[in-house]
Amino acid sequence: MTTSSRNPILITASRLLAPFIQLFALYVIFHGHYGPGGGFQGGAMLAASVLLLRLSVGAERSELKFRKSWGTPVGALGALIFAGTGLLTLLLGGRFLEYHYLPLPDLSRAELHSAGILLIEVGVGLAVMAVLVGIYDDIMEGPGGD
Amino acid sequence: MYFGLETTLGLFLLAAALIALRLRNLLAAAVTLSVFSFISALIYLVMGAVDVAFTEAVVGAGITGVLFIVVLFHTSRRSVD
Amino acid sequence: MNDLSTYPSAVPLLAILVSAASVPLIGISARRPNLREFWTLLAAGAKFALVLSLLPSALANRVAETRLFEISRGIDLTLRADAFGVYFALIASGLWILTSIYSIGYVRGLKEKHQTRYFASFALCLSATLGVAFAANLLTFVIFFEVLTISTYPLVIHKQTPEAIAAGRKYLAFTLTAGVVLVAAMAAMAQLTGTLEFQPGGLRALQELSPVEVKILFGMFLAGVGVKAAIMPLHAWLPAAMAAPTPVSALLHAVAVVKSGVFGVVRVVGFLFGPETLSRFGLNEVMLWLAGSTILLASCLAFAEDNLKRRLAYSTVGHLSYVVLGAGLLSPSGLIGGVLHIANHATMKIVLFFCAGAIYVNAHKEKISELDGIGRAMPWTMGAFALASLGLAGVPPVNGFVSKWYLGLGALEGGSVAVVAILLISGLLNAGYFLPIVYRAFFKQSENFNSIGEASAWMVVPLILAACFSASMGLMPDLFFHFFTLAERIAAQILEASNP
Amino acid sequence: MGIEFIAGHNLYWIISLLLLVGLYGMLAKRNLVKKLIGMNIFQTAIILFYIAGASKWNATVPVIDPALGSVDPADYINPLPHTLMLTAIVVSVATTGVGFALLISIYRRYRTLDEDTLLKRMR
Amino acid sequence: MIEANLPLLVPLTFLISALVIPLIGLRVPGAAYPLALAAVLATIPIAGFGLYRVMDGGPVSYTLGGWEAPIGIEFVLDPLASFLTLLVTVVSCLVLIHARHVASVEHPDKQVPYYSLVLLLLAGFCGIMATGDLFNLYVFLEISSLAGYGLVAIGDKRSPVSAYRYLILGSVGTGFYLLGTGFIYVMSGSLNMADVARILPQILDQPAVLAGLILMVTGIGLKTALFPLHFWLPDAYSSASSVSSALLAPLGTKVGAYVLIRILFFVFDPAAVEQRVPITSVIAWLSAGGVLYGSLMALAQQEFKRMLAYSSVAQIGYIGLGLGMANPLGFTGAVLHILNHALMKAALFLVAGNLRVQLGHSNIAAMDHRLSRQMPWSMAALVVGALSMIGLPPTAGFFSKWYLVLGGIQGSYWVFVGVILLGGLLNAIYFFRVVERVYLPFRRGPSNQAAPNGGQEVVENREARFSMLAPTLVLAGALLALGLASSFLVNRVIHHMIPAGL
Amino acid sequence: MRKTSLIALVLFGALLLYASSGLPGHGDPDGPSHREQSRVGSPGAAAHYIRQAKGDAASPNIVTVVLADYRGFDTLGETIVVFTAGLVCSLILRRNP
Repeated sequence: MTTSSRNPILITASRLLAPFIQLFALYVIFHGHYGPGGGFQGGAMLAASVLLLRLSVGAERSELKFRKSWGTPVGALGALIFAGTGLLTLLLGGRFLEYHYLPLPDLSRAELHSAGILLIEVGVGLAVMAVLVGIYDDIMEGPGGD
Repeated sequence: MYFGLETTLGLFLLAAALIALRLRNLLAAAVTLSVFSFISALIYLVMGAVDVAFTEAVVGAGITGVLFIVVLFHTSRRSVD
Repeated sequence: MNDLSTYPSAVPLLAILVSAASVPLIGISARRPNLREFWTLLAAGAKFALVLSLLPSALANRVAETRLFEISRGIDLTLRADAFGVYFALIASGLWILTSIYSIGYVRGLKEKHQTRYFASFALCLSATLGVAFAANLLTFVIFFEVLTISTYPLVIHKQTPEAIAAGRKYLAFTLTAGVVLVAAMAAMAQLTGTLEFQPGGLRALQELSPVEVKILFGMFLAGVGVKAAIMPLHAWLPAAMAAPTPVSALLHAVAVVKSGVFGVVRVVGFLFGPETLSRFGLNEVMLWLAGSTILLASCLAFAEDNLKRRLAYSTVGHLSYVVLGAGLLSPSGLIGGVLHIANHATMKIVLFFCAGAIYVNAHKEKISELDGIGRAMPWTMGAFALASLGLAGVPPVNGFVSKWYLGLGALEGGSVAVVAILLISGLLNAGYFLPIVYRAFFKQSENFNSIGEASAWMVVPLILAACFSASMGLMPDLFFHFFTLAERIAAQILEASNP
Repeated sequence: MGIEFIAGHNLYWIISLLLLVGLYGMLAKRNLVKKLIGMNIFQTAIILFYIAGASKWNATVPVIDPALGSVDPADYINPLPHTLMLTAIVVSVATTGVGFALLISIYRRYRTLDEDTLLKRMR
Repeated sequence: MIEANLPLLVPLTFLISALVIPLIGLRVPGAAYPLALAAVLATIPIAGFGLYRVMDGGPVSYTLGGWEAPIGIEFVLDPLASFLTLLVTVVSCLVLIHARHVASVEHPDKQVPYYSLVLLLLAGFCGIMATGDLFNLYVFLEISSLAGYGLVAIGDKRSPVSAYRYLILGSVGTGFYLLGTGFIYVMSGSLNMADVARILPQILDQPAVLAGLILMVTGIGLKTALFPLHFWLPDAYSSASSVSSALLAPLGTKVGAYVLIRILFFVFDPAAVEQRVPITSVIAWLSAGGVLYGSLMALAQQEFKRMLAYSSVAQIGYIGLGLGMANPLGFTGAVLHILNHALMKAALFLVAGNLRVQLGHSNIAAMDHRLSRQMPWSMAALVVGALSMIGLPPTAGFFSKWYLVLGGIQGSYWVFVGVILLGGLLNAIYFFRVVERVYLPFRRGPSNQAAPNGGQEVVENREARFSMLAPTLVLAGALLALGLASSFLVNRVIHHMIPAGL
Repeated sequence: MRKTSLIALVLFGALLLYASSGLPGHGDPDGPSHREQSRVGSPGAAAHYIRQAKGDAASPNIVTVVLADYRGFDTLGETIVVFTAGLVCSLILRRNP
């Protein structure tokens, strides 16, 4: 069976809705500093928007937004941004994830930490989005026997 | 921190859990699980855990629910118990 | 006489390693039998020479010691060539030379398969036996004891017949269980006394334990080493293991396995528990009873066997218990007799097994009832057989007489007339089950063996050598290797240390 | 057992019941999807326990409110369990995802998700 | 640089290389294996250096993000952790060398995610070893568990079912652990192990604390497959692919045992706990049951890997016995047995892998004596592994049992001593069965028509290739060498691990 | 299986009931995990977070700061868990990953 319906209203609606969800998701990621939200929630919402497109438009056409084979590599990239931030501070003489060793000029210690948090939230968001979409794609691989 | 509210929601939660486990129609069970997640998110909210509530709402009611339904479409929808 | 001095020396270790080192060489030259047998003989010769070089210092009460490294808290892997160890090692390595030569004739005569495995296991087996001989503490002893168990297994199942495989299972079942009991006993010993070192005259710390503890401990030890020594309820593997090729039986019964067992019994009695502890708790009585009943029962069972090798096996069960008996007497002469009997029985029994093997190779007969008249076809072989039979029965010119004589003396010293009676009766029984074979061989007429002659020189020469050796040992017990002096030393070490 | 004790602990009892329900679902249900549902209930109950342990009377959400002036720990709910539970939720989603993948894989091979039928077909 | 971050480096190396593999694998799928092997090879010297440093200068602590211990997460490398980290890296290195050919035969087109998962599994293991924080341990536990489910799911036809059962029970286990941690946190207010260990003596009488301990031990017991909680193990290990089972069987349960040690002996004080809840005694008695049950079940198996899996249940029982005795000698025996069993099981599972690749099966009933000439070296390794499992000197297996027996006698646990020895004999029976079948011809049964060309059959050489044989033989050799070196290990290494409370 | 799981459930329930009697009341502000100092004088993490979070990372949302800074390594682990799950799914389900 295929979950993509070919209802034009649905397609249009989801196409219209998706950018807004994505915008909101980005807001959630970056707003994590001030209110509820953060990388994980934002990433999950981003994934939800992609899933919305996949569900309504069908995987073939919505692949333009996020390719099927990207799941794990982009997930790895997201996690690598996180781990790389830690590694950077480690290489610059600090402990792992000791953000005030980040090489950003003209920032106070607290601001450096804030920047570090932002950096890793982006990484988390990317990873979560990619992986959740990847899991969905894997499940949708179809019921062929093996 | 509302004592009565928490307990009431907790009882709802318990009921949702039992229903989700009892329903033979797995699709209905999956939807009930989403409801369960949503109620639990409400309880987190009542207890002041806004971040957790937000996450649970996005994940439990959103992603997990969608995945559950997709999986059920790919497999069988009925359960013997 | 009793003040032992130790000096560091690598010779005990080398003596063990030389045959282990020959294993890979034997394995490599699997396709070239002559080279392979050359390695075996070379290792055997080298081993014997090494052990022999330890003899003078052992006689001078100087003990060569190889202290390797710690293997458990406070316990080193230590090899110590004391008088008893050198004594046993001499027997083992000396007879290995004879067995090797004989084996070559035997396996080639029968065109056996898996000859490489056979010689390799043999070499490994001898390494383990020397390890048992030189072990300076219980843990080292147990390690080599278990290696011996495993390395003997391929020899027992060598023929790979269902019978041999069943025998192998039985062998492993008995010896592995015994090993487990021994390990438990050893662990208990370590916890209770804090040491596992062998000491002439036994460990003092044992005397402070409660009687129950000592008795249980001794029972476990006796069971642990008693399986290999084939003390009566634990002997069943030995006749079954007769499925092995004859040189293996010769090795098992005369040298390596069973002798390691009785060697272990004497070690435990003399160097772990000590005469004083044993007599205080009345444990030597138990040993006497067990040994005495084993001697009589085994002799009776030997009567009933028609298979030559199985009859020899039951005879072995009986004769091993002579050694146990000697150890249990706890008197100087008894100990000398028991210890001497290790060597004497080894030489005599190996002759008998060599004979049985020669008969099998040439005439393909295993049953005693089929041996009528074989003495004329194989006079040398059967002559040696007769000599060794007489020895085992305790007839004077052969060395069996000497050890029995001392055992009898020991029994009289201890005032136990029952033991003397047992010795006499068993001597008669021995004569009773061996001499009919000799009689059949020489005096009964049969047409069976007209076409065959003497076995190949590879087999006859070692056989005659061993027979001559045991005869000369009977005339002059101290002749070649000072066995008698060594036995005296051992008895003195054990007894004097406990009665200072 | 005073009323205060009941008031302070009734949520724990509900959580205990939820844990039991979840565990029952995981162990006793014969349908593999039901087991997964049970697992979700079980994990939610654990999360609920942590969150309940974090709560404080008369305290506000753990977002610093400048209007409150000084920062007194008594004014804010314990943030640590919340953080831990964010992680736990994510872990639970991940586990569920793996469970889904296995479900699909099992269904592809055996065409059933019922444990009894499955055991029969595996022979 | 390396020294300052020592506790973190091994898990971090695994993590980062696990993340890099899918990225590079997108372009060059063939790079997955070399990268994974390189990562494992790189960690061995680090882990070795870590052990050296810890032995030299005592435990090394590392604060992540520079936040001091109860505030932030702490990594602690103590003798036990560094020793087991080294063990994990060495064993996994050998298994990975072995895996090169095996994995390309058993799941050829899945190299990239497979090796990435292997590294994640190892990262989880090493993280568990190094962390000093109860919740962080849970996170690493989940990483290794999830990777473990994935690795088990790749195998024969029934592997997803075993993996699913493993997942459900594993989730129960980690859930219990998380709940127990919750109880401890609510009662003590801290998640740092050292901190909790300091607070606990004052609150040990609280029911919630004891319940937390019981929950944690039960949960970890499930992951460790401690006896009555073992039921997922035989299916999971026997249906997983050769590489997966060779990785999981020696290491997975050992890591569980490590966590048990960490919690029972380092966070809690066993003597104080024992006065309130007889938890160590219960573990010991259950383990004793596990030794007998596992051995008897192994006796009944017809499939080599399944037999090994049940034998694992029994061997974990030995470790549990040593821990349950709660005395230094028993503890020494348990730690030594963790080491020995990891090596023995790795060697035996590698042999099983060789059999699977070369013969296509590992069914005991279908083996015959030709195997000993077709695969002489593999079979020799099998014999050495079997001797060690039985516990015959001078192999390594003897010495761990020796210490266990000593511990049992020291504490007058006569039943346990009996069980340890009896277990050894049962081991002898079921391994001997295989060895006998492989080396000796059996004339009875339907397989009578062997030797078609008149008795002198031609045996072709089917020995595994060098990359598979070498690790197998190295492990077998290690079993012999470690037996002789065991005293060195006990005096120099394990002696320092014995917790102060014993 | 039925009987054993019933026994397991009963035992588990009894354990939870036993444990709940000793837990601090729900919402009790004096619970050990809320204190500024533990019984042995080590700093209480939660109180420290509430006091220091804003100053340490210029962010009012304490949970975010704890998540990404104080206990950032946990979050790395969490991301890895998610990544692992994705990897497992593609390993199991993808035909040619």
